[in-house]
Amino acid sequence: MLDFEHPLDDLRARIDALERDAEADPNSDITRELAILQLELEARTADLFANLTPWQRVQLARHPQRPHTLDFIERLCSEFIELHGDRRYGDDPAITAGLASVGGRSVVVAGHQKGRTTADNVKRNFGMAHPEGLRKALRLFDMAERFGLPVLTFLDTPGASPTLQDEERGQSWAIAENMARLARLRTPVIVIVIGEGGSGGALALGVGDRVLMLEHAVYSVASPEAAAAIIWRDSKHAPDAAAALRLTAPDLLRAGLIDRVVPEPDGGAHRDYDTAAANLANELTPLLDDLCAHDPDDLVHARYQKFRAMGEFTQAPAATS
Amino acid sequence: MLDFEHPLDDLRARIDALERDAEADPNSDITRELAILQLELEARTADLFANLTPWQRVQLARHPQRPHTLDFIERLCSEFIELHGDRRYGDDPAITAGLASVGGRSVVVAGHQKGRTTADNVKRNFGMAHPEGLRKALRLFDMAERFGLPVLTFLDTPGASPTLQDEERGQSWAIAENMARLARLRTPVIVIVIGEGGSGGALALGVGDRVLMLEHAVYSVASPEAAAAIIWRDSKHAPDAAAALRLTAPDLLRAGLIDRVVPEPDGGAHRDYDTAAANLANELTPLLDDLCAHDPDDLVHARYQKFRAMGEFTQAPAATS
Amino acid sequence: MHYRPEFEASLRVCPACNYHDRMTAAERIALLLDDPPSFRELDAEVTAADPLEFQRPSGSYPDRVAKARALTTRNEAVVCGAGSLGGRTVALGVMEFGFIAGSMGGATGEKITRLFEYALRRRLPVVTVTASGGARQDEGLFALMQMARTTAAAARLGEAGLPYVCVMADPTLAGVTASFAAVADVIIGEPGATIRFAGSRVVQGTLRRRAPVEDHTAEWVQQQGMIDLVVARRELRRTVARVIAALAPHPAPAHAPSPPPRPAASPAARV
Amino acid sequence: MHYRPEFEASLRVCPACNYHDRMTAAERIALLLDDPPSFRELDAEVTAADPLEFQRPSGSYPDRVAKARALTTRNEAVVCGAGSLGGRTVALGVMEFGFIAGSMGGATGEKITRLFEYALRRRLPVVTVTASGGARQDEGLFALMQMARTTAAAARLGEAGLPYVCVMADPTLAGVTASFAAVADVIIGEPGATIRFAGSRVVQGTLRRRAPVEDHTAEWVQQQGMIDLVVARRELRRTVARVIAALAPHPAPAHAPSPPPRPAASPAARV
Ligand SMILES: [Zn+2]
Ligand SMILES: [Zn+2]
Repeated sequence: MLDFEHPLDDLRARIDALERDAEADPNSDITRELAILQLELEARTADLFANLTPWQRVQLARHPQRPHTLDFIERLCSEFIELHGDRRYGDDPAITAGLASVGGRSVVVAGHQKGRTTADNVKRNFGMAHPEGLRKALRLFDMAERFGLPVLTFLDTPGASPTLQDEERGQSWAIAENMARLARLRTPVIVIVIGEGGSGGALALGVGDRVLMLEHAVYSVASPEAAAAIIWRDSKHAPDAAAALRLTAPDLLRAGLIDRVVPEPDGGAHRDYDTAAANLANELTPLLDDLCAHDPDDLVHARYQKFRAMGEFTQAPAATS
Repeated sequence: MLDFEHPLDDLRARIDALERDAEADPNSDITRELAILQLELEARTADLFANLTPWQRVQLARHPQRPHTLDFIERLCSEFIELHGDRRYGDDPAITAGLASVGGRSVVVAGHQKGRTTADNVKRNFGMAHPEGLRKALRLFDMAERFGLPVLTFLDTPGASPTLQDEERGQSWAIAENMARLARLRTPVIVIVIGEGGSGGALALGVGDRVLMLEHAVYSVASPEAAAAIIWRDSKHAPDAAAALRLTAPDLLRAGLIDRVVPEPDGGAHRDYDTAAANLANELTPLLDDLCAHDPDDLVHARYQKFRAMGEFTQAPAATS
Repeated sequence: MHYRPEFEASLRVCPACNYHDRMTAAERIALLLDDPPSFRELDAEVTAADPLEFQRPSGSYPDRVAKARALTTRNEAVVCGAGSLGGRTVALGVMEFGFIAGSMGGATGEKITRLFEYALRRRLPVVTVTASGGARQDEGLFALMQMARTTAAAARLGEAGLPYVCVMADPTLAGVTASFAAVADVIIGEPGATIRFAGSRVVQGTLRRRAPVEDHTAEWVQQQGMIDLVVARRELRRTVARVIAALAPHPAPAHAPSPPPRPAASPAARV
Repeated sequence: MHYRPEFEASLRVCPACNYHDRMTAAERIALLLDDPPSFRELDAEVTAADPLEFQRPSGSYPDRVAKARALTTRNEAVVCGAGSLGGRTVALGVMEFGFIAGSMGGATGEKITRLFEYALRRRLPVVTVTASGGARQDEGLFALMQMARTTAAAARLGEAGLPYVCVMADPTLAGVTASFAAVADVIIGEPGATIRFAGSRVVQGTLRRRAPVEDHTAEWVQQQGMIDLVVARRELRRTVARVIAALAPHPAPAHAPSPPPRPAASPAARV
């Protein structure tokens, strides 16, 4: 339970108690009381979520119960065969990748994979990919192109793993090579930011024909904590940094950096995985149909132009130069 | 000095002594005696080298003073820029690779690199490539294709490095990927076996449009020692294995597995690097001119057919199957 | 095919410890292909020549081949053909370990190369099952070159957008691991199978970084990032079928290509 | 250019210990291009917008940009143009570390992207010199996207068979290392330059396997297999020229394309 959700706790507790009472005494009539409480919960939830601060969204995006890549794959795909390894160095559990079927269509999927338990998170390095994880995804991107399969990527990472060992195996090179490959891939690529889109580690899976973003996901050049440490010299200013960075889905849609905000169920995706996945499927299916109808040359050209346009600039007075 | 070269030792010593005497006493006339001795040395060298056993050729191919890849590059190329690293894991000194110019033509070169001193040999792992060395070569093969440069490879290795660490980084996968890439490379590839062509580690650089082989180089499915251990259960039978494996340049030319034998100077390449390199250059220059005039599609097709034809088989009586 | 009833029960897998015993090519084919058996063999008559006139102390190479033929009733260390897998026609090459340790010589390489070429012509997916000690010494450099030619043939399949799945069975070693096996799009290992590059050489390994499983087993090789999956025999057919369906969602109409006629004695035979 | 006499003597390299001090973009350009100076700058007027209306406690982003412009007499953290290198026209992009730590924002990315596109149109090789702290925080996700767009632009160059050489100077960090710098065909590091992905984060490294040189220096990064060469400043021009000559043996006729006219105010400018 996140701090800002506490105002709803009391209501939820009263509803639970009422339902327990009714179970104990089947003759009691709680229908009316329950309906009132539920209406109030809905209203207050809607109110709370309509006015989330950026920092609250960061917390939602990182919610320990938030659905992760595998949770979405499970619900979106009728078949999933996870494939392993980069054929060079290792297999990285921080990246999940494989072959799947979405609405009867074969696709390649790849995403950052966070754990839910501590042990699982240690194994998965909290979703922070090693170079070999990004290279596993790269291998599957190549496979997608070879067989003409569209690619779906799921972004959910605090960033790429930054240790000395990751530097030794060329973390920067892995990120750059993935971006270059995705930019030129001759098959449709759809990017979905499902939780935390953190920095270059996210962007290594983030170059696509369309970028969708879940309503409460965030996507940022740096974590609010890191930005606060740089800008305010104090990571306690993370909430300020979160606001300043404009990292929420609605902000990024306005900025033209993403294409679509996918609505989450009331109270956030972590309260209802199935609805979260169904909302995503609603967007995904027509998008796949549309993109798969395009010529590869056109796709690659349009993808280049799409990212080509990202970046504001202006003209200095000629005297300065 | 190899064992079988000893019969020439005495003659060489007498020539040296005569020359020293003449230096000490400028008035002495040794012209005639020297001429006789030198003629005899030439005759006996020619005789010895005309009747080398396969095992003697193995020893020559492994001669510590034999010219290695860098010795040939130095003499064949007017420019050489060594490039480093596979951009994934490391830089392997057992493989030398880079950009060079041969007869005014830009080429990509890659070869196994043995050392001459013990320290150098340890650093270069006796020319036994690690996976990252083969992947450095692979990166340069890709570069050659991108820029339409022909590739020259130099084979001189006992085999690929076989340790547990090499297995961990996918030695088999590195060899196979290199062969696959060379087989389909859309630019000319010329392979030169300069010393020891040992097993899969050699073949990882060995798939080309033409395969040249120095006169006393050897090329084999396994080292004679390893084959003897398997076949005779005793590596002392290496000379027998060397004969049975048909690993000499003339044998392989007859078998159709190589295209050309490049003559070595009298007494072997280790006695005269410059002549060895000049003989190779004589073959190489017209070959490069020829291959560079071909269409990439035709090159790839002909290369496929060339290796496609390597392998004898017969038809069993239908009853057996 | 006649083995079917007995391995149907056990699949040669120990119910107690999951040990996967080696299988013959015939058992493999029955394991992988749909019921009823649909296998049509190709190039069954191709067998080894003796390009080096190779003699071991124990006898000539042709003697070894003759013994292997008698032992296995096969003419070579690989059995190739076409059949239905998951309702779709595939080209299938299965190595016969009983035939000179599944070693790869010129005839073996010829059959594997022809299989890839056959698949290319008919636009079929390819499945191989490897079980091999590596290159066949008795054919010298001819044997080594089989690595190049089978790998080159496999590479053309990928360029044509046709899927290739390799199942690495016990043991997959040296010249087979390092050639057409390693370049498959998807690689599946059998539980416990030894998969490695170096054959019998002594390997001085001290560093054990990430390995809670035994070195050089399929499980270990998967941890090293080299194979995609380790799949129990009971699940193998289903998994291979799913992979092929995922990679080639729009196949040439299933069942349509009738089982290929055995080709006439190949004019490519050189001996 | 006006620095030329003094660095000609020292190149900002300590004769005692070979320490390579940082250089301005102008010094770099003079170091790399042939004599006489042939540099024609492109897009000099492109400068940062303020898409996030970003405020630091120390002031607004436009204030920072204004200070940087005053300090460097440049409008952005990269100087782009064309000139003669080894007798051949190249497109050259040199980062100006003095401009907000060489950080990459939308205008920086725009200039770098235009440079690659310019080279593509005229079929010129590209040389970049990087010196950067990474993405410019003040532009939020706009800054991150510069990694994607500059990398995509570089990738098109390779497809067209045009060579791209990157010189990584001190420091090359984070969002620049991990984008257009890393995808160069040939990468040259300057002696002692810090080259790394992780910026100021605390990194707990214990394993020191192969490193007789200090972590994250160009020499160390070369040992890890990530860059091709470490080249002293005195040799830099010659080495870059040799690499380009080797990769593009048959250039568009040298000297032929006259120095490009500065383009009119770009219609692509969005602010
Ligand atoms: Zn058991
Ligand atoms: Zn000093």
